[in-house]
Amino acid sequence: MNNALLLLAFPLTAVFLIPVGTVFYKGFGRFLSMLSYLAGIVYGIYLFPSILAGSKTVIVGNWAPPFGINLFISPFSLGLVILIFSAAFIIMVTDLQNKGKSGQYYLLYTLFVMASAGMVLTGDIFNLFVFLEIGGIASFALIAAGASPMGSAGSLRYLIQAQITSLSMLAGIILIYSASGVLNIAVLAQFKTFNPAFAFLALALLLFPFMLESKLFPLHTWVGGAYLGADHPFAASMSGIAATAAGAVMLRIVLTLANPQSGFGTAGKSIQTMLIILGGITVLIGEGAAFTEKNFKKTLGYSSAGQMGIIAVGIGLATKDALAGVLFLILNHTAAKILLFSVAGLFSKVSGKEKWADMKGIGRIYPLPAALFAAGAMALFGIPMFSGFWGKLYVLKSAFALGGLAYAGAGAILLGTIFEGIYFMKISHTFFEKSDISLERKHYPFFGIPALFLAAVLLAPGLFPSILGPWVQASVKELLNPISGYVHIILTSGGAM
Amino acid sequence: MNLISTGILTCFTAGLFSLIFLQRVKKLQWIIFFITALFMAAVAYRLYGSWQLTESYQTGIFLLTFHNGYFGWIFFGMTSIVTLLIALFSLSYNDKKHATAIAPLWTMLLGANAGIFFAADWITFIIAWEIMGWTSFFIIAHGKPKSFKAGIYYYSLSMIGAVTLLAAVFILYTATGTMNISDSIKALSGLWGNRDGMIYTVVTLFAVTFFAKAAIGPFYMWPAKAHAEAPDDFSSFLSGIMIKYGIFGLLITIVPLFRMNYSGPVVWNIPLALYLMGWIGALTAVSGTLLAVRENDMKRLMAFSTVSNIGFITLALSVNTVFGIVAAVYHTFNHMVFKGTIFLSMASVKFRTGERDMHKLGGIGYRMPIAFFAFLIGIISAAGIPPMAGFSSKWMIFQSLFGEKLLFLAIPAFLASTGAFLYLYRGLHSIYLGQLSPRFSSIKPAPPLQSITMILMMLSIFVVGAFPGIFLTPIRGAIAAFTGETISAGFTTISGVTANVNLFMVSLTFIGSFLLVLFLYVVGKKRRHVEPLDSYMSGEYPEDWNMIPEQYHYAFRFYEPFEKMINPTLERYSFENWFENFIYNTKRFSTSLGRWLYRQQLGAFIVITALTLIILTGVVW
Amino acid sequence: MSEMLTVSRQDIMDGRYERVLDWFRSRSMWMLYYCTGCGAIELPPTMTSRFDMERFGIGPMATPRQADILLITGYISVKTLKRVVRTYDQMPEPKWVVGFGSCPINGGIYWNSYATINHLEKYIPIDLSIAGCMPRPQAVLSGLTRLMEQVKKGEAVGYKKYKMNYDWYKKNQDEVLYRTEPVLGGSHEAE
Amino acid sequence: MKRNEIMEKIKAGFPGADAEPRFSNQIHAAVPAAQITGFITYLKQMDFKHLVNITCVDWIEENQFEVVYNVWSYEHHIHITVKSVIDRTKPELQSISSLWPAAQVYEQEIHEMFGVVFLGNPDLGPLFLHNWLDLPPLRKDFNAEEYSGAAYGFVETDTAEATCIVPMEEN
Amino acid sequence: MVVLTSLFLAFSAMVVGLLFMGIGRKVTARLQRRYGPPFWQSYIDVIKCFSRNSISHSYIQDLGSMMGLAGLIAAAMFVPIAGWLPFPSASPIIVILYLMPIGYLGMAMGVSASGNPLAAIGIGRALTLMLGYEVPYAILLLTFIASSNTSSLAVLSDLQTGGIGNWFAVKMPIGFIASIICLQAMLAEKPFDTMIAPAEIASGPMVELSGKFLGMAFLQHAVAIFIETGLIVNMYLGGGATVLSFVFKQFLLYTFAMAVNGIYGRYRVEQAVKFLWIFAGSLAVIQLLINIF
Repeated sequence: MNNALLLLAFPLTAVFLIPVGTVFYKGFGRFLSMLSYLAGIVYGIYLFPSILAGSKTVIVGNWAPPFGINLFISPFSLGLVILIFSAAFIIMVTDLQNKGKSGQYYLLYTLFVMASAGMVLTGDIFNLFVFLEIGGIASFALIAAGASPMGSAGSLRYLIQAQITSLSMLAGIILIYSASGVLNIAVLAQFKTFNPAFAFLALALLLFPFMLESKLFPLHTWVGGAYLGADHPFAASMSGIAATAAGAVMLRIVLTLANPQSGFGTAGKSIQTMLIILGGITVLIGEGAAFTEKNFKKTLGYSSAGQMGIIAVGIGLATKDALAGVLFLILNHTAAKILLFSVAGLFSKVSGKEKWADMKGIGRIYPLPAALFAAGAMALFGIPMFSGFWGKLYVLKSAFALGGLAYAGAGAILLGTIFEGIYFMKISHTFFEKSDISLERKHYPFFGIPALFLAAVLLAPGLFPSILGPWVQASVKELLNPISGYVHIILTSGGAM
Repeated sequence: MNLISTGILTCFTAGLFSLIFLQRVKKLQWIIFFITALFMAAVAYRLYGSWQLTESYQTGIFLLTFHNGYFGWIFFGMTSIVTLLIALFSLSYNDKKHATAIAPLWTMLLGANAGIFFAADWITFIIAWEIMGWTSFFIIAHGKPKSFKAGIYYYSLSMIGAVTLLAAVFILYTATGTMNISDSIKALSGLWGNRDGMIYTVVTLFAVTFFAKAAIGPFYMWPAKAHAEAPDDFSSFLSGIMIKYGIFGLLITIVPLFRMNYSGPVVWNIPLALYLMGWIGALTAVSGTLLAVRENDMKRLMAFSTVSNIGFITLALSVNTVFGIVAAVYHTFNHMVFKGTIFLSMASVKFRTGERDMHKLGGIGYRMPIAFFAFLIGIISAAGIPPMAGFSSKWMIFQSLFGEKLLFLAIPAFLASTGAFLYLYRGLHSIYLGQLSPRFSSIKPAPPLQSITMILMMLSIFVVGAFPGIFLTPIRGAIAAFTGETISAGFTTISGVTANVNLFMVSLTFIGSFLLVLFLYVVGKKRRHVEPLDSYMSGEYPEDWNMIPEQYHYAFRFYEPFEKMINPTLERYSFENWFENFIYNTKRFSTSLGRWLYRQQLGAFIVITALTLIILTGVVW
Repeated sequence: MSEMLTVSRQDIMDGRYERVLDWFRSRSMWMLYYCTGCGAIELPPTMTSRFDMERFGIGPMATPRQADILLITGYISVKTLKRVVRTYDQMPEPKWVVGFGSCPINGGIYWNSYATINHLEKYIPIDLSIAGCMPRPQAVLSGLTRLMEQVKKGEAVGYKKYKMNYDWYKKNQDEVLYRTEPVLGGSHEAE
Repeated sequence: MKRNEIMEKIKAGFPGADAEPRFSNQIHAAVPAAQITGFITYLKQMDFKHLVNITCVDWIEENQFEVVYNVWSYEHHIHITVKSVIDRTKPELQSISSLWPAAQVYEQEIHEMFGVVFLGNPDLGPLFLHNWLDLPPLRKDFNAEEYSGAAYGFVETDTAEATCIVPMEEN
Repeated sequence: MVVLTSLFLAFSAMVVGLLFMGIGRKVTARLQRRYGPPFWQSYIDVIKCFSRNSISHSYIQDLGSMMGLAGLIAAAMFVPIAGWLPFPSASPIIVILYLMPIGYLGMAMGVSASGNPLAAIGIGRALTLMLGYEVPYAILLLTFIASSNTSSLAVLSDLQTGGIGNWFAVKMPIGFIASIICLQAMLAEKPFDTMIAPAEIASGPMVELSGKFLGMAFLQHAVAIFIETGLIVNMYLGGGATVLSFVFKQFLLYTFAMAVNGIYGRYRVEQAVKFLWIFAGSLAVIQLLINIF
């Protein structure tokens, strides 16, 4: 049965129905998109126990791999898809307090979510490209839809860069196809006859758009403008959803496609080294730039870049511990960033200010959001009792164990952590400072409940890391054993649904 | 029964509970804090004796372990008692007018306190350490812009320390394969001679962590800022207890490392690295002293005094003998008590007057006798004058230096020790003696709870001064459990390398002399009491010149001639300026990063360049 | 001058044990010299090697708290009188005042000045006056030895007299220091 | 400038001022009271930067006060004595304390001792005298002897109770 | 018995100290070609002080004065007189050096409580000066630890028995000179009497002391003289075989100090500290280097 396709089918259906429904009821878009995410979550959780027992593949249109398109549902991908849907759902819930968004917005947003989920699930690089394009185009529109006039400018620049990188990915796909004749990841993972230089080139071109999405070093320049332009929910989505998807794809390409046994093996090693270096640099410049930034959204965007740098270092290290750390960090980063952006959105809304430095004393009027902000911030820079701590700890542990270049990566992470800790503490404290700010205190139930939930998500794995244990172990096992954990399952189609 | 984890969990639960639910009832928060402190003291009492108690929890790949060692326990027990006293004081201090919202965080901090001392593995230690870091940051900053500056300075150093700790721990783990604290240090010492470079890296990283926490060496500036700006009752905790975590860290890492299998270069019979540490400690002691002499803010003054004392403790640790370690731990405990007393006394004064600048105070001792005596006893102990407790530990530190013939290190130590008289007297005179300002002429004595706390602490200083065995016996036991060796000392006698002193005898002598003088005093003709303003001013009437007592109080720039002498040196070799430049440049760097590297116009250009580069790499390869 | 109470012989003899101490007091007299006028110039020779006051145990002291003798060396203006009174009040008992030169006795050459007082003993009790303008060091030493004898016998009782007649002294002091109406009438409106 | 030139300048500026040369380097100028501030300002502009002193003479027969200013120039090495006569019954004069801060104290003293009121002086309070209520003591109509007697008692040697020591013979 | 001997020692320290003070005044007088007071003048002065009424500004002043004298008397108990001590102790120099400050601290506290700024200035100078002489003195102490590994006065004086050749003054002349300079500062005699400076700050710490408080201050100074000279006699001059020779050596030291006092002017306090650190300090360091290598 191809019922796992439903994961993508729910949002897709919503996309098609929204234009129709909006004609009758203005809030239909919001309602339906949220319903589709919820359906995705519920269905994903329903599938999860069986997937944990063994990964499965879904063949689209009865064309078996390597020729047809297939989706790969493993603990890793399913877990991340659930994460993406939950993130989207929670962002929508926190956004409930803002009225007046058009049906198109929700259409685009759902498309974006669908594309992100698709990127995680797909087992075909061309299909990946298609999802990337869909997601990319939706993002441009969404950034441009943000209230700020900066939105369109940031969007345009993002569009140009993203298009160039998409084209490069297309070039990579063409190169690979010309050399191998297949586009299926599982097949390519066993393909052994590549020139190493060629393989490196193709891989690099493939990775390019995802490096852009995850704001790695040379491709980070769009962060400021795009985050400034986007409204808070979408900024949270870029940080939470798009980056998560990009991270997942990078993991897939670097570890599965370019596994040591394949023809990409040596190139894969170089790519890993590159990721460590670029990740390290990204941490430094991301956190470094956030250190004195006063604009709230920009600060969080830069911090996001820094976090993705750590994840990139983790991917580059590619050991068991590092990957466990990466998974922890992805979860932590998604949850924390959504939390932070929603607090930022709330505070911007009630105070009418864009800079956190202007929000002195707001935490004395809104103690819960400010406290949750502090909690999210501490989760981000890895204070114990939050999941980020374990993530960072795992990455650092393996970095120090590997030695060599990894020391540099670890050094960058540690240095970045210093910056991050300082500016996040600064912001958190600013909210609690004594000041003569006078605001009327309103209640935002649609903020409080999801935010508390997010805090719980941050706290629970931090206090009891073992609750994520099964998922993490299964995912790491899958990523580190690409042949048994991925290729065989797809090619034999043994686990097909 | 999982006593340790129960205690720690209680702290966090109580803290979170009062943080979330008791925001509006500050008084209740403080009562919960006090009860928690009481509970922790009870835990400490119950834990005594069960030295095999180990509690562990599996989390992911790491095992969190608490172990009730004699060595950790003695620190925990001591801090618990002092914390309990401070908590008692805080109960009274945080009335309607002075209450701060720090109680819940402080309650959590108590848990971190226990965690640090009972951690058996590095992950537990790091967790406790980080929690201690951020809770104390929020407490120090407590919502005031000025405090925030101090707090962020403190937290920056704290972050640096935390990060180097992480690095050190993981290098250590990679090299030894164990996360257990004592095992890993033991295993690391097995590598002396083979991987010296790695060991020195670990030592340096640990040193940065613990030096930053204990304000040793280049990190001497944060106590002045943080102690001064923190809530007054918390200052005594900060100075008495928190700063000792660094010392504890040094004790469990660097000190044992150099005592086992060391085969590197040696200076005056001690390892070169420790000798350097000794000089760092000595210079810290001197610079703390000299800076304290110049200070007019009473809390900053005592913060620098803390720096100076920590320098002494470092000095003793660097001697690398059991005697030195005992001396260091003993001085640590003494410092806990006397600095706690001093800060509580000053908190009491600030409670009544609201002033922190010493030249604006004066004569408070006539109105607040118990606070005055607490301060007096505290500074006598701090100056290392018999018959108070501070003398014996200072004496032991000197003896440990003499024992290893580290005579050149003793010279700055003597300088710092004598300099202590200067700034301590300055505090005594400027705050408590001299002319009483009319603004404070009707202030009331310290409230009963505060007085009781101060009296208890005073008594303990005095009693320990006469019977050093009260502290020394358990310390010797703990050190014996920790290093396997011990030193000889009686209950009233402390033995040194060059001479032994019977402190009970010293106390008795002093009391006897005092009685003799009291006899002389009674024999002498009767005294007449006059007002403080009725003093010799060349026959002038102060009221003719509209002189108020405040103007007649000599306190501002008290050691002007001496300051003139030392100022050029201090200003020239100031780490503070260096740090300020560093921070300034970091900020500039950060701003330019934001401005240039995130410049959007650059984006497409960079993308294309990167693409081209990658393609070129591929083609050339 | 109204009736003044004087210290009787009986009063002196009653302090029997004080007599023993009086010997010590007489052998160790520390002076505070209030150098109001020109007389101070005669003190250096009195102290230094020619006459050497210290052989009697008499020496200079810096503050009234430490001093036994208040030595008034010259004329006293009204302003100075105020300070002299305060200084005298600040000295602990027993204390003695020595008027030095003519001015404290009767105003000396300033007898008709509007600014200087004429009789110091109206304001504080003088135990001993050394006449002369200026008295020479020999006279000073002679006077001080005479004071030593008086102290030894317990006869130098100015401070007791001051205590007993405090109201009288206080009235005289206030009359000069805190005048409320013009002395000669016909006040002058300055402003 | 030579003395003659200064004289000429004074005559040119203030025809009412009666300037005469005296000794080798002095000028003696009598100025009407109304012009005193202007005249001294004029002198100061001519580099007479040093106010030596201000004093006052009580001409009781003429019923006049004569206020005397001495100024000196470091440039010309000339000393000018400026005199101004005011009525004794209503002694008022413009202050020059704005020209020299030091003049304030001189004027305060003259006010205390003679009762001359300097208009524009910020402080004419008591300076040297203690609680003075009588006539200003340096006026000619003030009887110091009578005052001394009344205030401090007449000199009668036999009222001194204290022992007087007759100087011993020199050894 | 111990109590009695201690009392005896306390009184004898005061008596000897006062005697030295009297003789010192005589010496100064003779240097200035005066006759000078009788040598028992100091006893008269002290008794007179106690016979006078006194003035106190607050209870702290009383307490401080008492603490001042008590601290020094307690310190005196640890100075061996010709090898004799009231009760057995090793008499370590550090204990004495740190017991004396309680006296000074008490004194300082007492005079501070009087509220007179001149007293505070004087104390400030005294403490600054203390910083000046304690450091060289401590280095001198280190020279003994370097050479004979003891800081006990009793042991040190034992080491010097058997003739002048064994005296440390002969063996370590440089250190001895430094100690003499320090002694001058410890006694607060010229050129290091800036803390008293009667004409400038009206005798500094003693400005408000009267009657018995002044008497106690005198006694304190007397005991201090006894201790400080006693320290040097034990450290450098062989300690003395009998009490008489011990006191005689003390007397010589004090007379020398008074002679210097008689002919010198006064340093400002920072000059004094610089002088002590540069001259006494470097001499002591030289001695330390000699002893170590």
